Amino acid sequence: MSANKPQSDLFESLRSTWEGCSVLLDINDGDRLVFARLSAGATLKIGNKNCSLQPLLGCPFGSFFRVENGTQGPYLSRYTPSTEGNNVLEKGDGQSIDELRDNRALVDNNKAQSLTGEDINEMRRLGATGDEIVEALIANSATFEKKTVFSQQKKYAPIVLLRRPFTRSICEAYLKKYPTRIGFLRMDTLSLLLSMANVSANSDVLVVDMVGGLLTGAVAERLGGTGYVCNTYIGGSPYPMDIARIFNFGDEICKRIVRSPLTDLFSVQNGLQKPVSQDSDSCNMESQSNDRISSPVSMEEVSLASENVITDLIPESTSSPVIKMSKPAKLGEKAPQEIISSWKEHGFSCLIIAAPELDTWSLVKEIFPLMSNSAPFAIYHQYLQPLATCMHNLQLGKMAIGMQISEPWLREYQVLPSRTHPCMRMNAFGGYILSGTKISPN
Amino acid sequence: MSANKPQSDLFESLRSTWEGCSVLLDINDGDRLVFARLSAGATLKIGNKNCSLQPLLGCPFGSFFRVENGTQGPYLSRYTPSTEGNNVLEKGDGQSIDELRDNRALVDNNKAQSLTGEDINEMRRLGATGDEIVEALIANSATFEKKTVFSQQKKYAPIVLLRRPFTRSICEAYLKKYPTRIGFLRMDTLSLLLSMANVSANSDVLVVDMVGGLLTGAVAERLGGTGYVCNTYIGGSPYPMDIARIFNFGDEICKRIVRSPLTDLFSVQNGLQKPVSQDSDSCNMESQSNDRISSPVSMEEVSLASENVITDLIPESTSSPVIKMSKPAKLGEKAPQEIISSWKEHGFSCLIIAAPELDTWSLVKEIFPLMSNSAPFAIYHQYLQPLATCMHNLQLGKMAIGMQISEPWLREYQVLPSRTHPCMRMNAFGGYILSGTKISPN
Amino acid sequence: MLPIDSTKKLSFTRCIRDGDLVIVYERYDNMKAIEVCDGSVLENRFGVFKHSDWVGKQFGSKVFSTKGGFVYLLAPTPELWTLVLSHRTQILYIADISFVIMFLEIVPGCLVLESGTGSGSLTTSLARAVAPKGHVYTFDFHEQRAVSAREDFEKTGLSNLVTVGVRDIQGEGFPDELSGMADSVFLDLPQPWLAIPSAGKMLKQDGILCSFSPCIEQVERASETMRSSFTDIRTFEILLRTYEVREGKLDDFQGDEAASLGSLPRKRRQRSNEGSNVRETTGPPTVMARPCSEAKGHTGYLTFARLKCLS
Amino acid sequence: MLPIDSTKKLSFTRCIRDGDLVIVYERYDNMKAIEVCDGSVLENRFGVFKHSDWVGKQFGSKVFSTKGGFVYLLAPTPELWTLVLSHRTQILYIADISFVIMFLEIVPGCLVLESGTGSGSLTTSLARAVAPKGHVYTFDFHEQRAVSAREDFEKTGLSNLVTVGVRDIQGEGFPDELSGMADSVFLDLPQPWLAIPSAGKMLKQDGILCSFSPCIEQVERASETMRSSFTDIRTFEILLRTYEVREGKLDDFQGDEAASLGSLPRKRRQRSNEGSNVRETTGPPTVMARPCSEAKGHTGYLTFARLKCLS
Repeated sequence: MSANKPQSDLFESLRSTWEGCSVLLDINDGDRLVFARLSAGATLKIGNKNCSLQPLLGCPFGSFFRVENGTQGPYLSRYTPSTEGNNVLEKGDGQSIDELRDNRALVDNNKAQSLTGEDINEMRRLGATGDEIVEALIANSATFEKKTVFSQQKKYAPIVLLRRPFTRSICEAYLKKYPTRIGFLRMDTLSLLLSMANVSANSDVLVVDMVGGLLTGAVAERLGGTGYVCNTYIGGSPYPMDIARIFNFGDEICKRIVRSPLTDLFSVQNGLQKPVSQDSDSCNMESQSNDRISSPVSMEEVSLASENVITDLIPESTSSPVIKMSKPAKLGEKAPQEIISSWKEHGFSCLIIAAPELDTWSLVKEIFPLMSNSAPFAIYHQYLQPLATCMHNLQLGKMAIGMQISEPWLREYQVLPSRTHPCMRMNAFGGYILSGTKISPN
Repeated sequence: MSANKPQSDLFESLRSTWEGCSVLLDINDGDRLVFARLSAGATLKIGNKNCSLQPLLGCPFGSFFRVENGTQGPYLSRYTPSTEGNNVLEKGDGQSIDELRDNRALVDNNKAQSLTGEDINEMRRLGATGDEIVEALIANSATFEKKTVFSQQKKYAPIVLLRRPFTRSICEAYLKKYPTRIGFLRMDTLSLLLSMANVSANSDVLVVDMVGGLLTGAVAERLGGTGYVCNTYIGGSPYPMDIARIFNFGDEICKRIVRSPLTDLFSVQNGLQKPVSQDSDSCNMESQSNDRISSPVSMEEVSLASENVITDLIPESTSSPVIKMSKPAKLGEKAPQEIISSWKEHGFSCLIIAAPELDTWSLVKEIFPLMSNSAPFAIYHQYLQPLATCMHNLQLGKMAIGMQISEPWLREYQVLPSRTHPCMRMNAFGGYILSGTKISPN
Repeated sequence: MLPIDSTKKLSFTRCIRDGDLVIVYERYDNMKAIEVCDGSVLENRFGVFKHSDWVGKQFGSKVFSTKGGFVYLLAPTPELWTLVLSHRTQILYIADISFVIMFLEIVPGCLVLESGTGSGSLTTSLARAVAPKGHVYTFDFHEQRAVSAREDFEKTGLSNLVTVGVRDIQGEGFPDELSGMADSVFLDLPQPWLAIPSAGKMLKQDGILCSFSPCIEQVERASETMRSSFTDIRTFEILLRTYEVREGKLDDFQGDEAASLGSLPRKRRQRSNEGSNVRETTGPPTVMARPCSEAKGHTGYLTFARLKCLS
Repeated sequence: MLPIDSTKKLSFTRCIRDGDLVIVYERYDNMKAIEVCDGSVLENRFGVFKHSDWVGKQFGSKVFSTKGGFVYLLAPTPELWTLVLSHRTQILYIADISFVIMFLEIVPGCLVLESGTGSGSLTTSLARAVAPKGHVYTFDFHEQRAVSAREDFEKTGLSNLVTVGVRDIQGEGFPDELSGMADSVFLDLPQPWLAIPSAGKMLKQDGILCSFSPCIEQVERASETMRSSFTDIRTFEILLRTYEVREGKLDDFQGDEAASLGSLPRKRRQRSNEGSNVRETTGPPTVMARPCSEAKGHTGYLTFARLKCLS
């Protein structure tokens, strides 16, 4: 059912925007990130003014725009930045060292370094979100990298960079702004899940995606309109997959994203000894959940800067009415019966689970028979113990081999002449992954 | 009982060796580490010959010796090395880069990089010790740092560097050679335990040391002959504290190291509602364990190099008979009753637990009342869960505040011109620490 | 290796056939890639395995030797291939590979350039990411290494997705005919700064470059070179820490009923649950995990940059 | 702060007295050092606390405000001091401090040099390590900072162990009168290489030097300078990762008796154990810990070196 027939490859050579395409707007070098869907009538609120996004249509991804004032009010105008974007303070002789530590030059000032590592720990204990901490950092540190004269100026002349949303940028933006919506899934961890499960063209990928659709979208991006990603769920309501709509998926890819309750993936005739769904009102629930799923999330704002840096940029999170006309292709339809039958016959090519609220083993022992033999799997969790228990039980049951629990550790660096060091702020936890390969039960 | 009376400070200005002092012999730049106690009759086997350690007596720590051949056979002769010890291949223009990655220069050779990160993982799964892995690395990697022409030459002219053993070097040597004897306690973790528990002069420190005496020795080093370190134990047999004998402790320090069964630290009259020891045969057991404890461990070899690098250096792990004459001061005597009474009255100043085989909470709930109020504590464990449970229970019982579970992460770097990077091999796990402060129960 | 042809896809009904590439799994630390050939045998410490016994079995099956030993036969994947391939050079492993592919935004249909090919570990994953219709052009300085790599891609069925060229990219740059064609470029070279201008020429507008280097000085110089025509220059390092899982529980010295506090000599409890008489405890769970202490401490720095859009 | 005088040692019988320095603990994130002064009060969001109520209480006691709020009174330690001290500069924290003291092999009786003093965070721990008879000579370029540091050491009772000097160590080096006296030297300077030759002069034979720098270029240059008269040059970085502990358990969706597989809409279970009807499960334990995601990503590199023994 997922044969290698010709597809319209949306990813091929579409380097410029088009009507209805999803874009990532990076405002002021990462201070604010907005996901938007372009149309002639779409607008973006910058400061207290709405700017039409129309000038962005047809422009290549990577273009810069800035707000200029015309007779009709402010508008976005494309321009070519000079090299100031990299903002390097060059000093050639290696003598000029990070001002941060030059005690001889530093005036006594309790406020200069008022937010410390311990403070951050303490904020965390108080339940502060990562974002609040970032904002506090910016607000408190005289040396925070972004807080340069240049950034101060930007708030009077906002610069908009047009980006194409990919898994990486979507994941990075959500992790910064709404980490709980994606279960704190870091981009490197997500990339490992895709590798470890061998997601490749023509695969039929079973996912349990309780991370808002990020996983589903990431898999669909890799499938590129081939194979299927089946987003399965326990109970009557599908898990939200709004984030998958932020990807720039065309029809070919969207129709390869389907959902199915776990019960429907089993049936009496497939010999897997599973009860049929006892869900008598499933039709009713379907229509409800369908409604919920198809509500368009056409503009999603991820603002990364502290209030005081971009006070004139008031978040715009409601979509303009016109955008509904360029609604994205439908995705996440219920899997058709013939596809389900094919999965029953062949088994899924691989399995990825990102369900931070579920006990792993309870889920895995149910779902495992749906995978083809020799199929690889990758399971993400925020806690180690559920994965350890699951691994142990899979070992005892001789259900899988080559198992490993791993934890990625990612570090970003500031690389500047005479001022190279790891970034002072880091995301210290990317979660755990249990990976392995299913083996034939006998 | 631990008043601030004058002490003979062994650590003061003793920069040269003396009869009976404990030394660390670093042979061939870390290839082999031997802890020895110096005496006129002590010998060290280098190659298949015994060299007298007599020439080391009275020499300053930091001296170098090499084996020379005299009419009476080989002997250790002091010499001043040139600067070859740092072994830097300098190239000034930044163009010459790690040969490791220069594919243009590398001849195809399956053996050149035959041991990989995955191989190491696999060795680990097979139960290889860290040491075996190190040896395999040296044997397999053409680029392993130690394997230079210089190191090859050293086996024909061994160089002995005279070092004074401190907590740091003892811990580092044991971690490399016998990690299980010290419960995988890493030097940075140990340093954190000492800080977090506020070990300071005149403190009465209660330790549960199931790491061979390393913790006890480290605490005694910090006390410098003041206060007491009480090594307590569950059951009839004290835990071994052989490693504490490797430290260069004089009488003043040794007598501040005492042991006591946990039951003896409680009694009916102290109001702490603890049963007296029911150990009717405790005297008998004491004498047994006393014997075990006082067996001299006067020379302990920690060889760090692979067999093929130092084949002519056959490990010498038995002590020469003469060494018994310069037996170290006795340490770890049973705590006298009057000291125990004083602890009962005042409480211990702090608590450190390194008992990787015990369930933390079971131990802590017994031992906690022995600490004075406001006393800090630090507990090391290899597993997270026992500490999490303990912290949770201490919180529920309102027994402690300021609690934190932390995990140190230590990284060593190779710093060389144009070839600076983190070391390719790392100890990725230093264990977990639960720290906090005891509060008054009411 | 890849299900480009859907008849090769994993399935309950897809059986091992003569000519298939299988990964013979002995243990985690011992795997081998073998092409099934009807008359052949595999001989290892577990005995002699006849290939003909394997035909008709599903991937993922346990197969037995003449003397009763067993191995598992797995379908090859780029991850398994990385564990069994012949090391002609230092190779990239899964953490770096996964991160590179995601950060380079490589998706089906992309055209990707790589230098050097090395042992082809990254190349295999690049091919999977661009399949079914994209392409990877990979270059190595060594003729011999390129030949071996081509043989490998033939064996793994990736030859339609990968073209291996022999070329000194540091000295000559990428071939002119690929100018402006590449979605992404990956460099693993000792002096990446020499190849960066050419990489810039190859990239489509907004395309991404990655340079992998073990030393920080290489990163500094490469970053410096990138600044003139690239933006969003970011450097990362990624490591994986693995965990050991064991069954057992810690000594709860109070478990001994009515025993006075620790009056009995300590004995290590049995670490197994097999006894019929296992008590409930409030202690830690019987399955415990902790990080492995030995790990790769460094592989290299990954520096990414996006070509500035100046048109 | 230190029990140099044994009457100040923690004890069940040692009570808070007028003039004592106490750490007032509100929460983990909110502590304050206060000198107990009979007529004074502490006013915070929890109410008004009379110091006179504190006198006679043990350290570690909970004390109440006039309106019933409470705080804890803790005995000061260098670790608590690091959390409450006035930040005149970027300070060192417990992981770096602990490692420095162990690696420098500082034990009671040592003579240690430090530059710069900064906020005195490391100095306090150095003083504890050399007590009761060693000494710390610490230098800062700023007169004002030195004055504040002296006041702090007076307040924490460390003045007998610490001497604060005003001096540009990079420009002038350490004072000649300390030549050959130091067991260890610690440098936290922007251009440590300028001070390294002087540090070498100050050290006893076989003494150890540590230089703390945030940037790798500083480390490279410092290491280069050290090579002429130091040996065992090693560079480290140390970070601490903390863990969050929560009570609760994960959804075991099969727990609902006789329910068919997931046919009921999901509801998050209550995360508390307080109910009378808690069932045994085979799932994860009720207390769970995971790493906190936000952490300090870098403080600085610690480079250690031992003076060559040439005599």
